[in-house]
Amino acid sequence: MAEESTTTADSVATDGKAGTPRALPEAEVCVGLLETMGLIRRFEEEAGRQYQRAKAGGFLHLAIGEEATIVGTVSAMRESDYLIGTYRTHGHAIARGTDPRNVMAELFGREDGTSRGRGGSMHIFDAERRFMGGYGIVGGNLPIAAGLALASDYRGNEDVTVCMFGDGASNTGNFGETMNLAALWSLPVVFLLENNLYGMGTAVERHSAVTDFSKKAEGLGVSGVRVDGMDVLAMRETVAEHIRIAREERRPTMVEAFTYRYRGHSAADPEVYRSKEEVEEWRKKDPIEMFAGRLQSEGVLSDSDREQMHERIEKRVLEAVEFADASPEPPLDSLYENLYVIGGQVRGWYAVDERTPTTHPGEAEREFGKEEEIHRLAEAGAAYAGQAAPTGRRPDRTTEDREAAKALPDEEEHEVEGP
Amino acid sequence: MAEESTTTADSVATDGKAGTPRALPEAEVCVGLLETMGLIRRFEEEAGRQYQRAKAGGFLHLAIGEEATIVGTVSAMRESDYLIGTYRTHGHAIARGTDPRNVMAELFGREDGTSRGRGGSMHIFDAERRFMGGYGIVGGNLPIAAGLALASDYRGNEDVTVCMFGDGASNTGNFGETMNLAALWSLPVVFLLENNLYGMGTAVERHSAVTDFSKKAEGLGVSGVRVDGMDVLAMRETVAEHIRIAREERRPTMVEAFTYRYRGHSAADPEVYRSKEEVEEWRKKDPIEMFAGRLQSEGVLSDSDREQMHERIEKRVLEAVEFADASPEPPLDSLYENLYVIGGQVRGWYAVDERTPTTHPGEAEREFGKEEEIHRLAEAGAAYAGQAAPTGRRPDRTTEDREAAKALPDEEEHEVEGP
Amino acid sequence: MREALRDALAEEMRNDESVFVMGEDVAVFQGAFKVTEGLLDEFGERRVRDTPISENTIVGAGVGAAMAGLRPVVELMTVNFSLLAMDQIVNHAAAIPYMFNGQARVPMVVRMPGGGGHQLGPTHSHSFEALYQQVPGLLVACPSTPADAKGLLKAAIRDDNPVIFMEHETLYGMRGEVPEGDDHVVDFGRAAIRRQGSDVTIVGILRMAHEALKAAKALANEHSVSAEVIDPCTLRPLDLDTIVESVRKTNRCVVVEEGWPHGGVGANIATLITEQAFDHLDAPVQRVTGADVPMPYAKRLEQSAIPHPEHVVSAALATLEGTK
Amino acid sequence: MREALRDALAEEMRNDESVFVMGEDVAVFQGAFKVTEGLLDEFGERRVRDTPISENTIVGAGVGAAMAGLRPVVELMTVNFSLLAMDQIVNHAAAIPYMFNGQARVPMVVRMPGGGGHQLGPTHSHSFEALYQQVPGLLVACPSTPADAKGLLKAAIRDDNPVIFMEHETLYGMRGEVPEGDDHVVDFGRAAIRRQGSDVTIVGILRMAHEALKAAKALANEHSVSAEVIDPCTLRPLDLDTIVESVRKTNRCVVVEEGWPHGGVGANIATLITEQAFDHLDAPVQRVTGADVPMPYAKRLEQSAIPHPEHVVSAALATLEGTK
Ligand SMILES: Cc1ncc(C[n+]2csc(CCOP(=O)(O)OP(=O)(O)O)c2C)c(N)n1
Ligand SMILES: Cc1ncc(C[n+]2csc(CCOP(=O)(O)OP(=O)(O)O)c2C)c(N)n1
Ligand SMILES: [Mg+2]
Ligand SMILES: [Mg+2]
Repeated sequence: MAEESTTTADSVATDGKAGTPRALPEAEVCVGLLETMGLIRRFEEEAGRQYQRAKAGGFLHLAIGEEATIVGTVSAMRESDYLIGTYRTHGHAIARGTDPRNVMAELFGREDGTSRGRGGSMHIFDAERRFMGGYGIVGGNLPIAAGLALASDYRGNEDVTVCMFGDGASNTGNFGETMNLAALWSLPVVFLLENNLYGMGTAVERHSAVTDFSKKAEGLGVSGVRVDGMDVLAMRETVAEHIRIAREERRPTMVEAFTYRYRGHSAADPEVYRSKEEVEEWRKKDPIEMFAGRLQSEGVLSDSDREQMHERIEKRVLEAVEFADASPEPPLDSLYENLYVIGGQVRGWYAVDERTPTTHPGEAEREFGKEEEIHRLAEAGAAYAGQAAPTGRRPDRTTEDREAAKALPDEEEHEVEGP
Repeated sequence: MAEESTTTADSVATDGKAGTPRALPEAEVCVGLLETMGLIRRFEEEAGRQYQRAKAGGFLHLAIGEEATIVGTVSAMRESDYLIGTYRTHGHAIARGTDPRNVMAELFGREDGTSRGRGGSMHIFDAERRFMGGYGIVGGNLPIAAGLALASDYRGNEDVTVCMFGDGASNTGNFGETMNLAALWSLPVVFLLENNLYGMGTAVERHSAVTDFSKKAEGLGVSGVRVDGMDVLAMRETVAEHIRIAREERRPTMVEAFTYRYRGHSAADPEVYRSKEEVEEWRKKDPIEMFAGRLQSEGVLSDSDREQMHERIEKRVLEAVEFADASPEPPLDSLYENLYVIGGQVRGWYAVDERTPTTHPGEAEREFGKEEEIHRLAEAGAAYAGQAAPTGRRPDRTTEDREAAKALPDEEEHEVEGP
Repeated sequence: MREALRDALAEEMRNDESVFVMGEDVAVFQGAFKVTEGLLDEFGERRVRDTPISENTIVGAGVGAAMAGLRPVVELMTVNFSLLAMDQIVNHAAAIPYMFNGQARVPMVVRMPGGGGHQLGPTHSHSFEALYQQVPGLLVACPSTPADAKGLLKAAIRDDNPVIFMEHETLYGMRGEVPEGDDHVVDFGRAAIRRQGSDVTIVGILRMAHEALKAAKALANEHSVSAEVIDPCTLRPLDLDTIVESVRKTNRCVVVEEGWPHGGVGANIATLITEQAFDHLDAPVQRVTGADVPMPYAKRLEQSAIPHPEHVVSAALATLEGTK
Repeated sequence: MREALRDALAEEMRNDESVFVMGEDVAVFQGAFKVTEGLLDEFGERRVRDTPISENTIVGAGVGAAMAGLRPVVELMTVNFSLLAMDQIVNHAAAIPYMFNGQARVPMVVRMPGGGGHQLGPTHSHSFEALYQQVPGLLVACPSTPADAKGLLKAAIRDDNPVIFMEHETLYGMRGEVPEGDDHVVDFGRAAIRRQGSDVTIVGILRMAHEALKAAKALANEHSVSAEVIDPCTLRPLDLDTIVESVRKTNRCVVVEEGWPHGGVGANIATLITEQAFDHLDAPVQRVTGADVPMPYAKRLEQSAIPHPEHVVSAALATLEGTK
């Protein structure tokens, strides 16, 4: 069923306006778009660096190369609209206006992080800016997006939900279920498929029988278009139109952004599934360079303007790192905070393991459950976070490995006794 | 997104051959098709009657009205092909050649039932005839069908899998996932969608944004056609062609059979969601009457032939009831049989509740775990099956209610003591 | 009990415009078990919504709507199908308030009819209280009387946490006193002592709360054993205090559940009791559970796989061995 | 351990043409955790299959292929995503052999890497042994050493029952002796005594088996307490005999698991022990479990939510209180 190979930069289909370059919006809009893309790019490069320094842990999924898709989309949204994404959403939050300092602090797992260190890179959230999260489960955000849109529909207000997800997510059960529900109920949502040609290490032709994703959505009742995700103006214009359809015509649509990630799927992906040449080819149509070039050639942006922009960006990103570094780690006794809304129903944690700050009343009688002991043990556990450099580290391996290595007890302790 | 209303008998789209009546196959094939449809019809009418007599329990989903879809499809299959269906598959098993006596015995929950009384009406199975089951979870059989087809593909043999499911199942996550996988891997499977216009009490337009189901599958990579499911020859011919495609061209396809169930979703569905007129209209194109009429008008079947056929069918169905009635109930100590394949890995049940025939060795020391006690308790429990007629029965309610009522303790015992 | 649940839904929908109901066949069909009967007529299609057969997405849509401030009451036709929604329930509904540090709340209720006794066979007879009791972030209710069903459902709808609301299919037809009106709200985390006793404590949930009571009567009449019967009403939070207090008095306990034995509700409560009141126990806490098999269809087999008063009596006597 | 698992897969694939591997990124990408590295090269696309992100359908396709006589080894990238496949695992794989009275078998293995310690946060750090231990019809393996991992995986692939095969992500890099060759098959249902002791029995699974050993050493060195350490190796079947026998000797027990406390592996084993050896227990069986929260991301918070030797020592001493 797969159509023509879609893994080359020039084979990109568009929304029809290819070639004919769009007229530029007002200067400061253009500059704003460029600066936001640049900020996200630089932020993520730095995040990668900090990750290598083990300042950030877990997985790190960078969207470097996809900035036009992110910024073009978000620039077409109102503040009151909802945005929801995946585990690759540092840029999405920043584009929505979240302070890079708080995003970096989340990567560092600190008090001032967007989720106070609970969520990490995969689970960024900013209620104030209606960035409804970062989700680690592929496809998990689709039904939630339908629910957000349902709320707007239920209240009869103008808020539109934009749901961003990947090509690989189109194979999850949630995709079919959610497209059908959104179409059946005419929900005001725009499904923005970030087609970066791979689901982890699997190329679109190898994971989806139909690789023209707007066709895939159409069969389920949601019409769509494909647009050049490397062209920030094309993204902005196309998404604006589809948001209008959601807001005014009250029906869901899909926009397939044809884009590319330069980096590996996560921080230490050896990238055996694609060639250096392919990556190079895509870098030639870099969304930031291309747009900056045009702004400069059309006189919207002078060399010194760009210079200053670089400096502003550099400053903000370095400030973000400093800020994150200075932010305290979450206190251990905050472990159970926000697990439940405490009230008439839930008057305590009712947890029974001995690390519970507020143990079940009944526990009181257990010598063992005494407060000091609880805190001593919490500290003892947390101390393992300070472990020395991992043994058996394999730089050519995936993140998972490196983390695994870190978490390993040392050699000797591994000689398991027994029969 | 929904196309023209599809809930009227005459609005049925077809595979294009509408009007032009197909040439009849050889006489005994025709007679065979008619007799099998008649047998299934009569069998299910009787099953309904036995259910009202509480000879059969649980839910009872009858396919009366859908016989042409079932028989036409199965008649196009080889013995070595796999068939898999839903919880509405008495007819599917019978069409595959399963003895109606064993199907009836399963409904009665007896030793001679197709699943020895373990599965019941929703879980008929016949390994010998490659009827791979009866599944109670809507959409649950779709991935399994892909797996059966994968096995044929893996072995490189000619076996084709035919997977039958409903219009409502097309909204499950499994539908999208399975269509994509089957298309991606070019699996030899025919997806046979039994579109009877309702998922339980919800009309297709109210549950599926796209009601032309072959379009729905096409977007996922599986091409399909719609065919008149009330026309046994159209079904037979169309399915034969699609099985050929699977067998020879090695790719999956979908056939949407446009059909109708005369009875409620399950035994006691009040059918508030559709009109008597609608049902009547569909009965006019009854698959059995229409086909019988044609066979008689074309001289393939004489009145006396049909008379004899009726008698043969009547005899087999009544024999089935007698047989089921005479079949013993499964012994209580067979409770754990076939839960596991016992061997080097599993040497016992390792169950810990006191009704376990082979309790864990450690249990031996528990006075409480003694064999006699176990059997006494098993008998005590089973005795509740003999309860008198239910109180608070509501004939206008659903099966679930009636069963609920049966299982209810009597009035007085419901005065719950306490604050 | 059916009517009590329906009244709870109707009352809360009248009180609060943000409360709505969605699920498979809850509207036009009036609900597979008729719990939502009449709601469509009173509240219309906007607030009583039939959904496609898409369990994970129905629950997920509930999560999203709840995050946006609505109060969805999702009906999964039976608990068996909730396995298709486990990802949205566990990885999303339960985790979201915590992983986003309270920036989002999920005031959603997911109703799940379940249990055996109808000869529905291996795919339609599960009891999954034990699965959901494990999950931090969820509240879990398992009412056994019409009054509790109404009061707990109203509390669940008003609560800001995601709630798994278990209903036993064989109790829908049950009759019983139900306090009228709005203020009948039953708090979570408070067990009900159904019967006072001094020799042994019997803890039972859902349908098993009734079997426990019958057993208590039999114990009194036939064995002159005085059993105290406790219905936890909710498993998360669990009112362990009331249970432990009772056991400290009776020194013996039996926990009855319909679900599977390994890692079940009984195992959890037995362990908690033993941890908290070890020195007060004269015998190990006994469990009476469903048989360790998928529920068979045949009527006698099915009944033999479900706990009945005889089993509870037998277990209670086991805790008293030697003493009487 | 990674290599041990890979060898088990490769050996069984060489032995038996009907064994094949499928899962997300198991082929070209060589596996998210590199367990399947090199298999594509040796066995080709037919037997090492990359799948779309469709957990329920991947497992369901495994069920179907197994029913048709193949021996699929399905990899779910992590246990967290197995919630999306719960329906095929519980309502289908586990139920089919029983509900069709043995006419169909499901000789399938589903591998699931899991556990915390990598700062993967609330959606990627679960331990779900406790969910699967509940389900009749399944076998559940949870190896803690490379040797057991290889032997149990080979046994799982050869077994005719559906097997849930748990792997702990932090143990993949672990080194250890692994017997060569085909006949190294480790039977299910046989616990391993990792260390002999007389004062207290410590039961631990997966990574916690190692924490238990460290605790035993600390108990010996710092508290002169002699702890016996047992690794059940499989939870279904569970070798309760070996555990109970040990407790009858030591009269005290601690169960360590990484999962959530309510209804967990610890609750189950503690209850079974208490039922079987109540009169031998000098103290309630203590449990050490993961904290009752979705796993937080921040490193110190995460580590404080995971059991460590100190917790086990503390729990072991609690069982000895008064006696020493
Ligand atoms: C349900 C689920 N299955 C598998 C994974 C592991 N995983 C994380 S990202 C990913 C690939 C997703 O690809 P795509 O949807 O194209 O998004 P992209 O990473 O390319 O932005 C996979 C398989 C997951 N997180 N969730
Ligand atoms: C996953 C799941 N959800 C809900 C149900 C309850 N249920 C049983 S049949 C049915 C309707 C199915 O409709 P359709 O697929 O059209 O098949 P039909 O009954 O019309 O043959 C529903 C909702 C179920 N068995 N499984
Ligand atoms: Mg992608
Ligand atoms: Mg239907």
